[in-house]
Amino acid sequence: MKSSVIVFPGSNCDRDIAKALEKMQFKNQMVWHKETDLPKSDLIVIPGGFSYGDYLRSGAIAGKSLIIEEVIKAANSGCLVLGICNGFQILTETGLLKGTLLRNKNLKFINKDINIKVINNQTRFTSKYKLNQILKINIAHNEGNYFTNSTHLNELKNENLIAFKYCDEKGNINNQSNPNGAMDNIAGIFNSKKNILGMMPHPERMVDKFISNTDGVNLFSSILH
Amino acid sequence: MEITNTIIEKHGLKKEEYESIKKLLKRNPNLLELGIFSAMWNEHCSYKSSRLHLKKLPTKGKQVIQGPGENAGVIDIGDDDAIVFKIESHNHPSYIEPYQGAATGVGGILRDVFTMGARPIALLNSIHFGSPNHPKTKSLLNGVVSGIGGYGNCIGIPTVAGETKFNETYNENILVNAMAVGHAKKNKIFYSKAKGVNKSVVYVGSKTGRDGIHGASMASAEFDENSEDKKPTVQVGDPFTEKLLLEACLELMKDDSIIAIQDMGAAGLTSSSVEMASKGSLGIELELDKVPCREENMTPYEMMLSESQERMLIILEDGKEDYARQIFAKWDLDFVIIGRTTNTNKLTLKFKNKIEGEIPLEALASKAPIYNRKWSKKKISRKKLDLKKLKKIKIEDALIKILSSPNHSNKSWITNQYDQMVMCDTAQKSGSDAAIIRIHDKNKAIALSVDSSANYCKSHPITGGKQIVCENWRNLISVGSKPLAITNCLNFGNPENEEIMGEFAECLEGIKEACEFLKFPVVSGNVSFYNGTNKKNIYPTPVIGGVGLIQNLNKTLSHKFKKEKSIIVLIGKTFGHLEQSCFLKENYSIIDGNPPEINLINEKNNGEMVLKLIERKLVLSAHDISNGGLLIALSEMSMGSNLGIKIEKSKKLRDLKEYFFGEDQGRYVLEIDEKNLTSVEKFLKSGSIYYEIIGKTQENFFEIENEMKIDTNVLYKANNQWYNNY
Amino acid sequence: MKFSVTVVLKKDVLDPQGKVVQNTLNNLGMSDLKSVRQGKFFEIEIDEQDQKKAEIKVDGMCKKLLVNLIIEDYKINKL
Amino acid sequence: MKFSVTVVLKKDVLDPQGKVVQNTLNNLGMSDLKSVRQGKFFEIEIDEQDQKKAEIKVDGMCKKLLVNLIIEDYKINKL
Ligand SMILES: Nc1ncnc2c1ncn2[C@@H]1O[C@H](COP(=O)(O)OP(=O)(O)O)[C@@H](O)[C@H]1O
Ligand SMILES: [Mg+2]
Repeated sequence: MKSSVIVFPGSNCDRDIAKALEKMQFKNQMVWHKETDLPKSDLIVIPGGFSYGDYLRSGAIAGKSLIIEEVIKAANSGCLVLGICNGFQILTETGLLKGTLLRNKNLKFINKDINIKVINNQTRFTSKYKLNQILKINIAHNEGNYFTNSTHLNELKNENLIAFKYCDEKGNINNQSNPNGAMDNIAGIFNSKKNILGMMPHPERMVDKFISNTDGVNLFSSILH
Repeated sequence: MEITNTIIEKHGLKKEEYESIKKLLKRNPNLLELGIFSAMWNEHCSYKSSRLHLKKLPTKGKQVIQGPGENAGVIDIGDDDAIVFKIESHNHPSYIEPYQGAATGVGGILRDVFTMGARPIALLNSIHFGSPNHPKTKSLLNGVVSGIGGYGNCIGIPTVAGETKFNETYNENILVNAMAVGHAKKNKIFYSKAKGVNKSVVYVGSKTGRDGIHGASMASAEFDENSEDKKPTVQVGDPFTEKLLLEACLELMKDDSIIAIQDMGAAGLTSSSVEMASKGSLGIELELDKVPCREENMTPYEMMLSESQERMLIILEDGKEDYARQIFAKWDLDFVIIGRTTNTNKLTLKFKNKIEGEIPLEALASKAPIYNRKWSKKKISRKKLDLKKLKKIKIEDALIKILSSPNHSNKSWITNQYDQMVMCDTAQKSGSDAAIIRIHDKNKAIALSVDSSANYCKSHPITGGKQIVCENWRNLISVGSKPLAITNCLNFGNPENEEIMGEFAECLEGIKEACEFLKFPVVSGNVSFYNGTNKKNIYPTPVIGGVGLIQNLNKTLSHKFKKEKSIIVLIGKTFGHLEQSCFLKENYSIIDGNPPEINLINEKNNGEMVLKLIERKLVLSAHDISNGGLLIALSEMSMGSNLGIKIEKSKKLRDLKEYFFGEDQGRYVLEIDEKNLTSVEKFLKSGSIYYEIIGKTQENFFEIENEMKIDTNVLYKANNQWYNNY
Repeated sequence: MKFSVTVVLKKDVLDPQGKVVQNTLNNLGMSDLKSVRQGKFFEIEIDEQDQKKAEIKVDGMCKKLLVNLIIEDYKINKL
Repeated sequence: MKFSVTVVLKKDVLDPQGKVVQNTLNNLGMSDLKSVRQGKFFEIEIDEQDQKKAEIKVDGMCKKLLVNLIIEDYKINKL
């Protein structure tokens, strides 16, 4: 399978995701943001980091870059798009995903391993996970506090578009297990066609037992199959 | 403009120094030249008070590729890999504006590392604050922590270890020391020495603004009531631009276009151009009209002394200009040829086709003043503290008291604000004896730790100096690494004060002895004097940053207990030294007496033995014993798991508090699988290592036979509340 | 010509920053405080003498980049 | 009573945010743009009828929390 990782000035998880993709046997290429055509790919990844320093709103400026037009075209024609962390923020800025990511409720950057629950495993991104499976995944962000309007929230629920929710070790989804204040503990969502996934946790950090655990592996192997 | 006494004083220069400037120039300097002298001759850049002492440090070893004298030290870690690292202080700026001060401190030290061709792979920090009750402490702590995180997180380099301490001595003068560690290919190290005449001198990075003018002089003076006036010199960090600069520099370094490269740190364009040219015994000529400026109408004086961040100076090979320019354009960075190297041995500054300043380089560098400042030996009290009259306290209560104190509380409130995982090579994060960072795409790793002990150094500078080196060494050993080399940041008070200078000389003597004995050379460092306000100086606070090598990632260790029923072995002799201990400090508010002695022979033997046992996979977990003594070390191994320990009270125990809280040096706790005990004991005996078997791990309870038994959760809770309630 | 642009979150959007600021101020003893909302402020200078035209340009900048219209409202003022 | 507070970086202080915004707007083809500086904006409502007193209170909030006086300037306006 062919994948492309879009690199913006200030992206800093681009190398990490590339490494994970290669480990999972994707044929990966890095695509610089100034490029105007996108190599043909089955998967486009917008990686984490601080594109343009996140100085205006996280993801805002990257959302206006040349390459993003191509990403939008590809997404509309059904290509899989995965946005992780800053990538998720960028996807909401482009409108490919609805809602937005506000400052964490404690106004601090948060880096730790948290638990998330698989809410929908009937998608091309999550099929290798069990429904309600609890994963331990690293988060690292300032703005991960997902917010959307009530119409869209209902749509997310009714159409089963929530991918992951923050929970505790036992799977309880509540305020205590919500690290950043996200609405309904939402950690990741799909678009209505379910070919776009945006998520705050970093699956690429969880593919190597020497470094962490391997809870992220099945995300990539789901995509492969 | 006439150079008056007030102007000279404002530039931090002494009368005699001004006289030498006139002699060296054979005329009066103009204001621009005076500014340049003041920048180069201040303590921060010239090391005039410390140089004679620093010379004594051991800096050689077969692992050393580059010792002190470059932007950072470089060591060999086998194959074609090298590690580049250095620590630096940003104390004064962080006190004035904690967020930006700390952030730019991180930015500055990162540039020192990537200028040498290394990709930064880890950040560490040592931060010291005043008493938690001091009205400023809380906001300083918040600002510094978010500044460190703000910069490191944005640029995408994991912050993996550090230390945070509170002590009244820092009430008016906090310490913020940042260390950066990078990885380079051995044959691709870049240096700052210029070579060749008429080569292009290129300015890259951010534009120059009026920020930070005279920052280096600020770092070389005491604070007083008027320090507030110095506020306009605050610099704002721009980690996004630094990320671009990092990537652009590394891209250009793939090829061999660069003759020499130097970041613009303290004293900006002045020190970078002077250093490159003087190291190469060349001259340098700059056309200041070409310097990219952020503000209108900037003067040569402002351009030369600005400390705007995220800038570099590069000397390029002939004909490489366009190639290099393209790379910087790709990263949206300024790239301007602002001058040439010359054979005049002078710094020549042109502006609007006029020579505005010309100074022989040796006057700025080799002929800068060096002082052999007076220093006096510390008077050491020989009297033992009388501890017999102390009110009795239960071991359990003393333990909880220490674990819940600000200095010992779990630091995750801080470390959760740092991205520790980005780059995906962090095999062990902060909270352990040493962080472990894998060498990308390889199975080997380095271990990293920073350490200091201001109370020890204050009461007995020589022992304190030795102790911090040894503690650092023990931390590196405990995770299974072979200690290779250190960097050091020497935070002291006013060097013009004999006692302070004595603390400096003696701490350095201690560092030297320990480094020599352990073959643990110093490859880089930084000196920060004048830490104090109105004649109140901080305690001597040298900080050691050490790097160790792990050949095989399979053989690393954490300090957490792994399973029940394993045997707990205490390595090293316990004498029960309580003077200067946490036990006395936290329970009785006594900070007195001498620190525990350092026996370098034991230190070395014990450490090498522990490392050998770890390498043979005979150890399940290991932890060095430092502040707080044995019981604290054991609790740290237990907390966060449901595994505790049952300590069998041996008859030998004279005094429980001495045994459990004494801070005798050179000791480790090892968790050994029962089945390996015989082979471990064999090794220990063959090496004549003193050891005691003190008990076994067990589920759920932390217990000393017939003395205390508490739920391991109680320890955890005690240890995890302070920051969250502060 | 110089303009200021103020950007604030829409009424129904949660404002975590404003909330924390408000709590902190309350804790600092400022009890009369009723509400705080935090937003952004821009000072924009453009090379255009005609005020109408200039305003249209600034408005374009807001719509294109400065403001996330889904969650934010904005106001332009001539300085 | 309602006030607005605008906070901007002092004149000579680097404004990395404004710089990036300005570059982006230029790249988006807004060539007349001369400069952008980015700051903060607060909308504060307090329970105090006397305008003088209210202003003093808001000023206190600025000094105590909202503004970093070392690098920022601020302005208070009644809304
Ligand atoms: N305490 C020290 N021990 C060893 N070397 C030191 C020490 N302090 C400074 N040095 C060395 O002196 C040189 C100049 O240091 P410094 O002026 O801090 O560098 P920079 O210009 O990069 O800020 C560096 O090579 C540094 O490693
Ligand atoms: Mg340097």
